[in-house]
Amino acid sequence: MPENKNIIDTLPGDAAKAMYRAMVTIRQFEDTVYYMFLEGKLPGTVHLYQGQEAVAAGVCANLRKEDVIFSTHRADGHAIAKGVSLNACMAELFGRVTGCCKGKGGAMHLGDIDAGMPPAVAIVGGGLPMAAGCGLAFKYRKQDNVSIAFFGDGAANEGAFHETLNMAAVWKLPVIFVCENNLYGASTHVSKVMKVENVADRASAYGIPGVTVDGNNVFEVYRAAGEAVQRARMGGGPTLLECKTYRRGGHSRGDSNLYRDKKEEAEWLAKDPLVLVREKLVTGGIITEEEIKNIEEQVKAEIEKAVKFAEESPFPAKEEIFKDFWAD
Amino acid sequence: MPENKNIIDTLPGDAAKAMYRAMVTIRQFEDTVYYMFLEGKLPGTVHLYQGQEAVAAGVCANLRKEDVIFSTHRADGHAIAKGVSLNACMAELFGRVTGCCKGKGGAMHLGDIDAGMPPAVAIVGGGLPMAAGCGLAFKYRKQDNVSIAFFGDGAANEGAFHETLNMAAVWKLPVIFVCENNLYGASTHVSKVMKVENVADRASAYGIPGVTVDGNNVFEVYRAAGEAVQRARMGGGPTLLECKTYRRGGHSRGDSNLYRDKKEEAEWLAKDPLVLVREKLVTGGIITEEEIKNIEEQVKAEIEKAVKFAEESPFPAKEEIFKDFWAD
Amino acid sequence: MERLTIAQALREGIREEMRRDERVFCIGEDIGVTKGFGGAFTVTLGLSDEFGHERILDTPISETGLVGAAIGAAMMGLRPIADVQYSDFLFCAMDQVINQAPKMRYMSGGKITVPMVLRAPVGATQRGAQHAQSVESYFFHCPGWKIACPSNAYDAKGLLKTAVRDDNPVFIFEHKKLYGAKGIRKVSGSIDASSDIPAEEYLIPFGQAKILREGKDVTILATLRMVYESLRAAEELASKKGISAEVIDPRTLIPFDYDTLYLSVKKTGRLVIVHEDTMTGGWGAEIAARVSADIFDCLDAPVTRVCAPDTPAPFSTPLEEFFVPDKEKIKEAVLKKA
Amino acid sequence: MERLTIAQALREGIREEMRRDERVFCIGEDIGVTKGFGGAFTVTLGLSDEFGHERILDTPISETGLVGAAIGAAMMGLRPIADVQYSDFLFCAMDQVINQAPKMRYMSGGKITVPMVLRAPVGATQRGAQHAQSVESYFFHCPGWKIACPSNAYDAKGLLKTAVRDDNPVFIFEHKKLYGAKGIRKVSGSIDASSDIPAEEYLIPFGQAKILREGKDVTILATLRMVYESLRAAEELASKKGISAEVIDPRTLIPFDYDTLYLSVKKTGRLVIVHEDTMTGGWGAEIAARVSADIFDCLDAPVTRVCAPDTPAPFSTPLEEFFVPDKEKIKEAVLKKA
Ligand SMILES: Cc1ncc(C[n+]2csc(CCOP(=O)(O)OP(=O)(O)O)c2C)c(N)n1
Ligand SMILES: Cc1ncc(C[n+]2csc(CCOP(=O)(O)OP(=O)(O)O)c2C)c(N)n1
Ligand SMILES: [Mg+2]
Ligand SMILES: [Mg+2]
Repeated sequence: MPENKNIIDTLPGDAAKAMYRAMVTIRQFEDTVYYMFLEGKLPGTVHLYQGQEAVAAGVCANLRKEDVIFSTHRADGHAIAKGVSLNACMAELFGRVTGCCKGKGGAMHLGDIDAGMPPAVAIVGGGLPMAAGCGLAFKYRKQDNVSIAFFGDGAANEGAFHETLNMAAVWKLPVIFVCENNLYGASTHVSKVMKVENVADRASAYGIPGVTVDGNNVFEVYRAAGEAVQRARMGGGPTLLECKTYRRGGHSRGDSNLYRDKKEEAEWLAKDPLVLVREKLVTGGIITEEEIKNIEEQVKAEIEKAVKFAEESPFPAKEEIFKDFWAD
Repeated sequence: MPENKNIIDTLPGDAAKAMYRAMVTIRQFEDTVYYMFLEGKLPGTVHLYQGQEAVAAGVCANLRKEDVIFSTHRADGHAIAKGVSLNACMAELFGRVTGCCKGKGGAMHLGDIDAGMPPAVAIVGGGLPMAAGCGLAFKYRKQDNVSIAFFGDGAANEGAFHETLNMAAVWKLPVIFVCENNLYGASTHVSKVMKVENVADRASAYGIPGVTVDGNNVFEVYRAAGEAVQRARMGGGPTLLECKTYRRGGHSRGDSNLYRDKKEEAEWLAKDPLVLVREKLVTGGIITEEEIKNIEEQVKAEIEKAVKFAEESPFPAKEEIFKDFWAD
Repeated sequence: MERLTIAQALREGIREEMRRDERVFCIGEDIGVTKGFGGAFTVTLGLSDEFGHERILDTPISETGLVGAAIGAAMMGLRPIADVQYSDFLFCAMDQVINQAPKMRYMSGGKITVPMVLRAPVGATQRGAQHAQSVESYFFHCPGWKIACPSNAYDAKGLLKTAVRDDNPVFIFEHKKLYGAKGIRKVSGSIDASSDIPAEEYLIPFGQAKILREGKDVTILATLRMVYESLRAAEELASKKGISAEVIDPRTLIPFDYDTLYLSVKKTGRLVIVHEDTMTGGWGAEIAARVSADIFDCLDAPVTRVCAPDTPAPFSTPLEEFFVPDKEKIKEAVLKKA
Repeated sequence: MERLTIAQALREGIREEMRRDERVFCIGEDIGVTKGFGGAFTVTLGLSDEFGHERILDTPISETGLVGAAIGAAMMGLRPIADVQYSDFLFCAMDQVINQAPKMRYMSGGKITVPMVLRAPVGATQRGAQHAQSVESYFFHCPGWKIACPSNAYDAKGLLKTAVRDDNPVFIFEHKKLYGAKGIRKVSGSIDASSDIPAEEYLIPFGQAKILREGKDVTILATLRMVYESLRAAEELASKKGISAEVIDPRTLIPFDYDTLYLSVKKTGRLVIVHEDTMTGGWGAEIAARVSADIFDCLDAPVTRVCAPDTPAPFSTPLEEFFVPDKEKIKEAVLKKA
């Protein structure tokens, strides 16, 4: 994974700052969600995104509003990066009627099609075929939009992965398959369930480009995703883009990662994508310490607002259970 | 696909003759079945194996009775090569109670576990996971047997293919995945549904050996399968073995292959595996013209006997419908 | 007016909808191959000549992939007509069919629609247990799918066109022995289900049962091929036993026209439900349970069901014939309770 | 005698069977990872320490693969206990579950057996539509599976051990809110379903319902979590309304103990069926249909069902609480017909 030294220089400062801000927002959002969850304010479970922020931010910085992303059980980062409202996300986690799915979807189904994100799919691998269908629709209508399928290393062993990549390849669909390889599917290390080193090595089975990048480096992700998006928009078909990254927290809820190798953990936790990006932006003179502080404070305020919004929002009324079901 | 000039020499003459005999049996069996089908004597449909005889014969010549094969809708050749009784096969096609599945399985589910072949699986790709499970059982019990999964090019696009090859690879199961690439899945040419040239190219996605051979050359199949079987028996794990071949007849029933390119068809039909093997055996001095004639006549008699057996066998009684269902 | 088989009528229905609406397209295995079969039962035969291969889209043998692609395309505003060659293969796509398509709108809080049609042939045709199932009941149980099951060409076309225009996912279960496919794709034991198809366009609303034969002594509710067995049974009951049976084809299972059924049962006091699917947990159980609960007092006898026995489908001809309900078994059921 | 939760009782049952019979092994995702969870609900926690990773086999996230592997291994004489983390994921393995496992013996003419156990957690736990389904009815409809659904630790252990020794494929549906998992795997809203487990070995035969509470005015049939709601409803009906309700837990759905149920309904004249699954086409419909047909004359009132509404499971807590049947709805159903 050679680092492109120039990416920050060639990147418009605004874009870099926007990515940074997205990452900060995700981090703070997730920290807050975890706190809320421990406080017993959130129902069900959470699958948090701390540590993987560079992937969502780097990929989505290449997207237009009309491009569409498909997400997973670990949806918060994708939703935020794609521009789903923080208020609506937070309210959904709280199960309120003001949530992006009116409280009917929940933590594993965040999404807002108006922001280019249908409800996240909590069946591992289950979102991929639909992402291809979305790409098919773009191609059918001759739109130069792209469809993004986010998924994990674990999902790469599902049959749906295989069928979808093959279909997308054969039909040259404008789909980017973004594998967030955080080395674990729940508690299972990737090396126990896959003999190849990289998920991207599987691209060759479908005759499409496969790229592996440092998923903790937002600029690398941004560039690689940009190339893939560009190719897809031009009719060049799909790409399998693997971003190597790491969860800072547990798989879900109170998981404390006991099954993780401590050396591996220490190494990866040292590579915090937020620290990395901040360093590079400051060193590169793109951003000042003061701007950083400002962004952090603005984001903090936004998230506090979102929590307030969620907490003050009503739960759906019981009759709501029968609504939004049949279309007519 | 370089041909190993020595294979015939190193092969015991008996083994070569046995393979030849198996191929002749399959060809005559299938020709007869087709005739019976056109005569209206067989219910349902048929998926015939003419043209692919070298695959079943070449693979199964490496197997012991206790090794197990999993087959598909196109099952006759596999059943015969594995040693399921001709009488029982034919009777099954006729739906008689003397059939290898007592008339309950049928043409797409031929098999006899006593000969190392469970009922063929008519769901494309559906047999692969069970073949892995069989390999798992061998490994679990530390037996040096192998499990063979026969399947088509079309099946290589099913999710079950992907999940199974990955599992078998990770667990180093003694399974040989034998893809009979006859260039078509029903009416669909492989090039329309797969961007890679060879199905075996997909082996790299699982970190296992992938081999492509001329599936119309029984000696090549025999050798490649032998290597894979040997590796599997020794604990070396699975192999994806692709045999390039061609159906001489239609996909099923009255299909007349109108969708096939005539040049492609002519080229492949010229490479009749039976003609090829006969030539080589005669040239190599393994077999005489007379022996060939003898074999053909013996086989003819056997198949006539099988037809007679089937036709004279009774249909199952109606009460049979409730039997052989629950085990107790 | 033209006499068409179900396969032809479906083809004309698809053609009309594809001409009318550019968003409509077909996706499936072997459906548009040049000089191919036009799908397993000729329904899409020739359509790629008119619409091209982008709108009659052949897929790899990847049921999860193709059904999921249809769902995704539908979510983005296209109106796919997907098909699997035999309904048994739906189980290969079941996550998409159960967990995704029928839940996506609800999970989105009503923001998304999934206007897709999924066609699937059912019924036993001497091909053994994996090509014989009548699978309607599995989907009948899953909230979110509408389900049509036409028994004749007229209904097939009208229901298909309605399905294509519906904003919900709709299943169309078609019976292999009713297609009327000719030539090499003909299925033995086929029944003539052709109809006179009007030249003018027509649609058939969902949830409207059809009374195929009026009667006063017993109501027989049946779908697909069982409609024909029921009609034959009714004729023989009338001519030989003086029993007047009313035969009702619900045409759609979801929504289900309880009104028409209840009116009939209130008149006859008796109900026999017939489906080719196995009995336990089949859709007939739901109808029987509802009738028994909702119009309990109008029943002169318990509701009876005539269904396949609870086993896999056997291959052998006499066994399969015994497996599939027929007019004799229907007559028996009527006579037993009469 | 030891007080165990369902998760613990299942673990002990598995441990005993694995000690007894070398052919028994477990296969699933995250079931044996060192320092891991012991499966999604701790059932296999610690077992790999005793039996090693070959017998507590962790798999890739490949439901078709792992269920198919279990089937293949079972066909070859092993006795796998497979699990999927949530029953919703069964749909990813559905071809193997519907087309293969329950048909293989029949298709072989009785030569093959498929002695496998498939464990699957059901029930809504505030995780949205794809982690909430009670899927028993899909498999209830498929001939070839036996189905157990234990509501307490005693039954869980006894039924599991019977399942392992059965030569047919057996489903065990376990309710997430009944496991009694502690610590980080605890599910909120859990109910205490623990039991005193005898030190001696015991098995519970399939097809034997348990009368949990005797009564004479109405019979309530319920499984899994609904057993507890029914018992509470029965208590309140007794104390507040003077209605004496008999509560029956069938413990297995296939085979189903019609004898015990019919005896009860003959006594009470009334039946309320409760399941957490959605109503239409649920297993309750079959029971209602049979009761209504078989003991038609013994019913003083139509059979009533209390089930989830026919929608996907909503996420929001008050909606989910409304979605899942509870004692209030059961009481209402009893009172309505009383
Ligand atoms: C089909 C299916 N199987 C299993 C699960 C349970 N499950 C939820 S997340 C998860 C791990 C997923 O791993 P990966 O794809 O790497 O994503 P990550 O959680 O690491 O982001 C599992 C097994 C599921 N939701 N769906
Ligand atoms: C899951 C599934 N999808 C579709 C079919 C219908 N079908 C039967 S054979 C066949 C073609 C299979 O092609 P291939 O795997 O190449 O095997 P071949 O027929 O060439 O031997 C198809 C599509 C099926 N039986 N199962
Ligand atoms: Mg992961
Ligand atoms: Mg083929």
